[in-house]
Amino acid sequence: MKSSYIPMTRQQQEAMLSAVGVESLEELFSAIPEELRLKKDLNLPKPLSEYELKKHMNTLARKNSDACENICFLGAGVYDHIIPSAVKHIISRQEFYTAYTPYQPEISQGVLQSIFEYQTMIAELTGMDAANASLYDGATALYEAVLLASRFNGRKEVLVARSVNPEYRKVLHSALKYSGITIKEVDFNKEENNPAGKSGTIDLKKLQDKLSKDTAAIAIQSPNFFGILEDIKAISQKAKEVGALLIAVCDPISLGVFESPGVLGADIAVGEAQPLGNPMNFGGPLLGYFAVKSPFIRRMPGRIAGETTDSQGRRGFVLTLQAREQHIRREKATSNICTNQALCALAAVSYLSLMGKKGLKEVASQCINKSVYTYKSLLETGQVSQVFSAPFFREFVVKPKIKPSVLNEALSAEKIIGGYDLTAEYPELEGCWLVAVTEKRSMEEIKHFVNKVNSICQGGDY
Amino acid sequence: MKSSYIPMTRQQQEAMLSAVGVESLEELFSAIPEELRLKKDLNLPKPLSEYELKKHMNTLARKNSDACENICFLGAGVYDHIIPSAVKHIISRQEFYTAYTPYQPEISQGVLQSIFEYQTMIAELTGMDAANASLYDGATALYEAVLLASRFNGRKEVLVARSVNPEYRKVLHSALKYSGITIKEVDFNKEENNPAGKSGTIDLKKLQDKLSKDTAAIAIQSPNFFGILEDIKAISQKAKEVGALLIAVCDPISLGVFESPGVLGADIAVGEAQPLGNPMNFGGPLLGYFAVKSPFIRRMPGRIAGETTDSQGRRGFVLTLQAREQHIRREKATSNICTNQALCALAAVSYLSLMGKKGLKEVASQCINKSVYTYKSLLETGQVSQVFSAPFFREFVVKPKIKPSVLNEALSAEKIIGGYDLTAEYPELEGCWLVAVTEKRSMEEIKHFVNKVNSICQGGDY
Amino acid sequence: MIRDEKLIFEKSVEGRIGYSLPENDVPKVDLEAFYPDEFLRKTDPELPEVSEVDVIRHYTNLSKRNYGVDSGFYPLGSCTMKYNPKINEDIASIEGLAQMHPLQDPQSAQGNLEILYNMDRYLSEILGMERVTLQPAAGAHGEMTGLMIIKAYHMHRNDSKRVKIIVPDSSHGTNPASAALAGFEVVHIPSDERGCVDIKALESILDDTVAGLMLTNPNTLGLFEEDILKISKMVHACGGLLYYDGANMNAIMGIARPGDMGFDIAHVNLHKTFSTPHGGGGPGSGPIGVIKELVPFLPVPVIEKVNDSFVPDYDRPLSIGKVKSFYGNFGVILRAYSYIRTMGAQGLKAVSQAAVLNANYIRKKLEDYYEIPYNRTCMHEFVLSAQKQAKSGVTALDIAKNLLDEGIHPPTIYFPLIVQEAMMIEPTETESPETLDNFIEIMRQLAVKAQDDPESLKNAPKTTYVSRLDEVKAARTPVLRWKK
Amino acid sequence: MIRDEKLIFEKSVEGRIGYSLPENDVPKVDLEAFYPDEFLRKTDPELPEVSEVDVIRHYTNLSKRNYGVDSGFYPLGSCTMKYNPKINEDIASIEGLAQMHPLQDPQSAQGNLEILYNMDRYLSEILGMERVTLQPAAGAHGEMTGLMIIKAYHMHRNDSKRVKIIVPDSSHGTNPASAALAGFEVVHIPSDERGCVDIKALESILDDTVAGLMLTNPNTLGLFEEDILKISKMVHACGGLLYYDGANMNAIMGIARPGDMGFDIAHVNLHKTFSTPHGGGGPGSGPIGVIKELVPFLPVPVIEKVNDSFVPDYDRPLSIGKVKSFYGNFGVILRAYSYIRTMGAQGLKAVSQAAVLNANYIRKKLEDYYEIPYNRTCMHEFVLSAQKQAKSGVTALDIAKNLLDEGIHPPTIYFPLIVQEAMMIEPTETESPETLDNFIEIMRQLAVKAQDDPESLKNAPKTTYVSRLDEVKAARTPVLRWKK
Ligand SMILES: Cc1ncc(COP(=O)(O)O)c(C=O)c1O
Ligand SMILES: Cc1ncc(COP(=O)(O)O)c(C=O)c1O
Repeated sequence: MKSSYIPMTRQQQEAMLSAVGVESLEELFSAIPEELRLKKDLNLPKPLSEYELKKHMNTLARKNSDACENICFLGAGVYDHIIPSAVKHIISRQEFYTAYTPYQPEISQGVLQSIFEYQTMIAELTGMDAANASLYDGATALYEAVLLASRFNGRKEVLVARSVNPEYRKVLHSALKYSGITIKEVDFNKEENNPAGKSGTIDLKKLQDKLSKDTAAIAIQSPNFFGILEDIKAISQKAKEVGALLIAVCDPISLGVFESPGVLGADIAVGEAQPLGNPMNFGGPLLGYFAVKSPFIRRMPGRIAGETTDSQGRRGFVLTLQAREQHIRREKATSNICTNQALCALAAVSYLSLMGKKGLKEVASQCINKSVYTYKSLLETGQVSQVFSAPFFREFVVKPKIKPSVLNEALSAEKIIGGYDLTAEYPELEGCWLVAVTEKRSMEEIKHFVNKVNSICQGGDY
Repeated sequence: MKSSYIPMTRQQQEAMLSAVGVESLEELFSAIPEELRLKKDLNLPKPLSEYELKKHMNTLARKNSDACENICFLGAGVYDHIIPSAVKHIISRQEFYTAYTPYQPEISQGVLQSIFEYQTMIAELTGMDAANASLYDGATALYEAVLLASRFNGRKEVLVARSVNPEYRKVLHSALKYSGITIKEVDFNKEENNPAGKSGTIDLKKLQDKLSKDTAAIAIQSPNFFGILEDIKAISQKAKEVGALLIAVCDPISLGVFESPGVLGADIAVGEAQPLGNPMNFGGPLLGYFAVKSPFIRRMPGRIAGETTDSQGRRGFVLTLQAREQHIRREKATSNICTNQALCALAAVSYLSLMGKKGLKEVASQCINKSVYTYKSLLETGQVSQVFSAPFFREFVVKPKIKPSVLNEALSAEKIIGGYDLTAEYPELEGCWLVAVTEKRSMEEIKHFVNKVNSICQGGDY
Repeated sequence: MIRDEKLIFEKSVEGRIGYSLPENDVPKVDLEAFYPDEFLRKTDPELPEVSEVDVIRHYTNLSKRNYGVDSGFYPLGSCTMKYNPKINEDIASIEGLAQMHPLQDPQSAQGNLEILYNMDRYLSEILGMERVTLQPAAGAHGEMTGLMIIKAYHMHRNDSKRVKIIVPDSSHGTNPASAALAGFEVVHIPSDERGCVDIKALESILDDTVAGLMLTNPNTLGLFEEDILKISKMVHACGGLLYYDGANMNAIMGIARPGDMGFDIAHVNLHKTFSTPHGGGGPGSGPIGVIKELVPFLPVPVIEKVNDSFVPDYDRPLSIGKVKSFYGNFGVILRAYSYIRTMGAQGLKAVSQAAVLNANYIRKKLEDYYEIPYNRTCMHEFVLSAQKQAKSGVTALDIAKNLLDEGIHPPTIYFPLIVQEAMMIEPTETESPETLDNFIEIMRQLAVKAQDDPESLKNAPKTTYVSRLDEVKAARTPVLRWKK
Repeated sequence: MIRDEKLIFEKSVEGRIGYSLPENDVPKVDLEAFYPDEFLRKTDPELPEVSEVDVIRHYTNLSKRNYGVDSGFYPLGSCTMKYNPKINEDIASIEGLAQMHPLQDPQSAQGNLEILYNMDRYLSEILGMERVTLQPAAGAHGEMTGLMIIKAYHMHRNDSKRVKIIVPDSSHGTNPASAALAGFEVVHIPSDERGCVDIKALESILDDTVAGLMLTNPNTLGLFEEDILKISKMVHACGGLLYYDGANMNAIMGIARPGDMGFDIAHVNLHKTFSTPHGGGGPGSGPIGVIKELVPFLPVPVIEKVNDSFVPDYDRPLSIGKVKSFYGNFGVILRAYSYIRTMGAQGLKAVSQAAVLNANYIRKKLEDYYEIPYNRTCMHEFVLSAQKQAKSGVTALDIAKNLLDEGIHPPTIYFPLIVQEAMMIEPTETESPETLDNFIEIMRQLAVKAQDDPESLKNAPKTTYVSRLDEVKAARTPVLRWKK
């Protein structure tokens, strides 16, 4: 089998076999028990050439309705933001994308410095003292944060707001199942039993009820899964009162305009940084960020880049605090993480550099303007009704007159990717619809969307 | 106007103006007569952001029927070949594509060495002693070749086969119009008046008639515009007899299997190297190659890279023989060319490296196999008839029962890009159709094509 | 090399912009009115204010201070740094595949789901397993997932006394770390003199508290566990499950399969064996395959094919739940899918054959120059020791740093921990014999110099952007971020 | 920097392959039977036999020995080496635009034709012309085209005695070369002491043998021809046409227009002013615009808009014909189109303002260190002379080579020919003041060193892949290709 990826020619193979002192390729595998050695080819499709592969993949792509050909109003944790062209060009530099984890710092200053810059930006956005080089995604970052908290204060209970992304909570539930840490979920305020401006946020009374000296941490999300801002400060005070840590899951784009969790009293900030220059990619790779206040620095999981000097006194960067890591500490490591999401972090750092202070604010503001405009327009149709009253960011909950699943299907025929159906995850919000509107959506698209929702709900011929 | 491409801030602008010693930006332009200075903005569409631009361009793209979504059987000088993925990755290295012509060789070894390698490959393929760094396209390369020949032997007449690409002949006609060089075209053999195996090739008798001591050069193409191979050797002997030069226009892919023009006696080989790793690009950029035998080296137009040594004796490359060029010689230069197609040449050299000896032969062979298969299958339908009898490469002429223009329109509805209608350029071939079949076409696609041609010609419902 | 010492922050100029956004075309919301004041940010984050030109130059120049597989030889043991085919990058950026939201209606994502389903089928075949989950984001994450399945399996059988996971000392570091993290007690067993699991030692600890055994195979010495069938039988006999760390599958694709070896769970690293690039640290992807009995425990969703339609199945009562959001690292999976489709069965087998031959070739050619603790036919990699050289004061680190000056990425050093002055060499199949010979020649010269003139090797690297960096300082007084 | 001295041919290994092609799926043709034997190749061309890995590494490493705009400052006078926005590259690779055959039925190419049509409109507006042809492949090619139109125009009027083209000595070298190639007699006129066309000299040669005048404006000294209106009137008065070399349009976009200056034909270089990359030598694109009277002479086809449909019009009896295949360098035009659409009118004006301010800033800051022959407000570039330095033996070449060591691409040197030891500096608008200041500082230091320690400047460059190359040797005994 000749392959353009295997340079060894038949002639060279012969020469090498004899240099090794074996008769045949088979002999190289004699350590494998005879009965284990496969007697026939694996049952895989016959190989395609490059061009055939491209055709095949394009055929598969045509079975999808992607967010370029369709207008996307779906969010719920993954967002369709504008990605500046320069980002892709940067991460396509082979020196970045074909490198391994920077074990040899002298020839890895590119990756190391970009991680250092990324750590700085994440710390700046979240108002924290330090950040790591990234984790798999927001959900696993939350899991790592809970572990850190529990180990830090030795407590075994964690309170998690139900307004935290259900996908995150699921990961938390499965990962913590046999860990000895128990999860208690805290409900959110419903419209009916709440003063205006609070519904959709964590129920502080219920939180208070569950808080105790056993609470390792409170985990909240702001903007929460419904797009609604939580009162991080008030919650952090409650956490402090019992000596629990506060873990805040925050959207990094929103931090262009909102006060940072660090300033508001959170101890750990984690979340999903996909919106920073990374495509949706059908949900992966994503980019978990992880940032902490000083006391927790040496307890962070994952890779960390640090500044140092070379033998000539020049600034340089290395992977640091490695004593925490598995290849040295084995079962005593703070986490088992080896591979992170450095390339996604590079996309994020490129994105944030291009956006800068002003651009990030502009993106966040446009998300607000456009989501508020969409929200109001939808309500004006009379076909959807309000669910919560608290102010939101980029995403909001409404209740259409017809079932979200039916509505989405009808929208799909109009080349619109509709909102998220809350029914399955929140039975009490049956029929409610979570709609995300980023800066990418033009007024024209929004109007088109609202019109379609209107006509579909009216059952008219759309 | 703020732009992400203009780093100067307003504040910096103020400081710089005062450093220059002017009051305002306007003052910088005081050398321009007042009445010339525009009083209002240019009438251009309002600026688009990156994302809006992308949407706009995608909208335009949807008004096209491209060769990815459609199956292309059109050639006639530009060909739809497979381009290995690695080619694009190589030419996307910024160090290559954002550089200028390599005036400073010490920081341009990348471009210079790749040109040197390109020159070598072109010389190898064509059997010539040297090649230049590329010209605009095949047509202008032919023009430069004619100029060289006429200057070399001081003669003022050039014989051009009518079987040379009409697009090339048009460029030649316009460019030579006032040059003092006259063009005489030489007809091709028709089926009726010719022994089998010769029709479609240059009419050697007519050529002989027109040849004289005034003939600076004969220009032929092989495979010619009809895809048919010319007898280069016989023609070169005729040229030699009168002291004329032979200019051969050859397709580089075909040279994977066919004898080189150099070996067959041509003095200059030129042509279009787009098929080597360059996309069709709606006809531009293309890649004119230009190769010569030794006596003509110092008369070549355009840039040339040459090998030399650095001050430490190491091999290096420079632009050489610059004394021919316009920036030094001004009106006495051998050509006015300044800009060439280096990036397209880099694509070609990457392509040829990937293909290698064996791959190029394989591509050429598949073009033959597939075009012959298509040709035979078309004839078998009984709906198209044979026009020429000589052996062809990748492309052939047939005469369908219905007009090519009508046939193409009907094929277009089937997502097929049909062949080239010869009617306009060759009135004697009215209703004839030039069909190209590259290695890219699968048997399935060819069958589909033949079926559609069959049913359309039969007027059946297709 | 252009010396540019600045961080992107240090290039910031107030008022400069690098973005191009559509103008806001809807009514503006007054933030102060819409949000409570305490929710609004009081100080801007210190993001740089730079132009697009600045950003491109900054990161382009940073890239030049980095070494990737496309730069040259990268025999970093355990990491399978093979060439990453370019076509796979193109495939991964097809908008119709990449610009998809994971929560879209499955009916509108049939192309992607088909890819996931087929990938499960292909990897199952390669591993000899029943089903594969593509959710884990990396090898270590696959291990965690596998261990959770082990736990769930035992608990489902109400066998709660199984608290131990056995891990040979020749296993990868993530194995014990994952086991600990999954809440198990880690029991180490030593290697025997042949570098394989000490069967006696294993025997002595097998009892009904054993939940399972994790085996890195080929192990971190690059050796195939010859007694693997015995091991799997022994562990099964005592009621434990067998976990196969298949990050080293590059050695045995199409040659042998973990499932056939009696293993119950196995992970592969798509970012190693299946040629997806490692991105300077990630993203990766660590799918795991399981035998039939364990399929019910797989994370949700499992993609099922129902009447030619691909459906994510969430209704799996015994499932361990979710280990990561959505479907896993789809962008990485796409590249691996492309790789498998272009290589085919024979191609994958040829890969392993060439990888193993290359490793043995280097081993053989270096055996007279370096100590090779377990010097017999290895698989895709082997470990040598610079102990001989250490006697004259030249360490594995020194040798590594000297390789940098030769334009070669050094092998993994000081790993595995069970070999002193270890250098773990994995050439992979994508390297040519000429590249290997060049490496061998340089390694030989270094060995000679280590003897003749050890001091000459202490100052490397000399040609890199920075010279040796002070790692101790970095760890003692960590500076983890820039401050204004 | 990895030292790899080999050519790709020298890496060839017999039998190695780097391609991946579909298998032939149709009946094979027997070449020997199908073609006469003498048509078939007897010896294979010496193409390298290498793997994809080899090719990628080879050219990636070659790229590292090259300097582009993304690497750093590139003030190469006359070349407008501005930053090339990345989005334009993305646009140019949209398959629906790029994968088009030029001979497709125009109805199936309406998107591309619309782009060409609009580009004609935009450039006409920018130049102040009636119509634009996009066919020329470069500036010099645009000149040729323009000169052919001049010729055709006079011939059409049966005015065959007009054989001369006047070219100021401050014009670009392509101007006289193109004129000669188009069959004209080239008449030079000198510059006056202000660096502009010597009006008296011009007057003295104007007669009815003059076909036209070609003016590079701003000229190669970076100066705007102040008497431009006088010049155009004088030439028109004697029956000549006026050709405007607008390769330097970066100085005056949105500020003044060649058409308004009385010029009849003007070209622009898309690969300079309109930010398309130069590709290490090309491809470029040199559209020309003409006034109404000359529209009939434009090359075919001209794209016309007929009832919302875009139609290539070939039926133009007075057309000079074709100057290049098909529609011109569409791939380049696409990028320039994107640029114009993202910049808009105010953006283009801001470009010229910043470009001119940047040039003047450097000029001012260097005037105490270097001689500046025509030292007044310049346009987008200016020319300084190293004559002062040459007295102590340091030439413009030495200064250029020292800049290489500082990571800066040197200015154009020894051009224009009318200034001795010329260094032509064009910073462009995409460079930041910090970049300019860094350049100024280095240039100042070099000037100081040239005085204090001239010898220290003779050995540069020291940090590049090769040191100074022997150009004389290369030209004397040309080695233009590798041989086995
Ligand atoms: C043998 C082995 N197992 C597990 C892992 C962990 O894989 P990952 O880095 O993807 O988490 C690695 C990677 O270093 C490995 O080599
Ligand atoms: C003023 C001027 N005119 C004409 C040209 C020729 O343009 P091109 O290189 O595209 O042929 C140039 C390019 O160097 C130029 O600077």
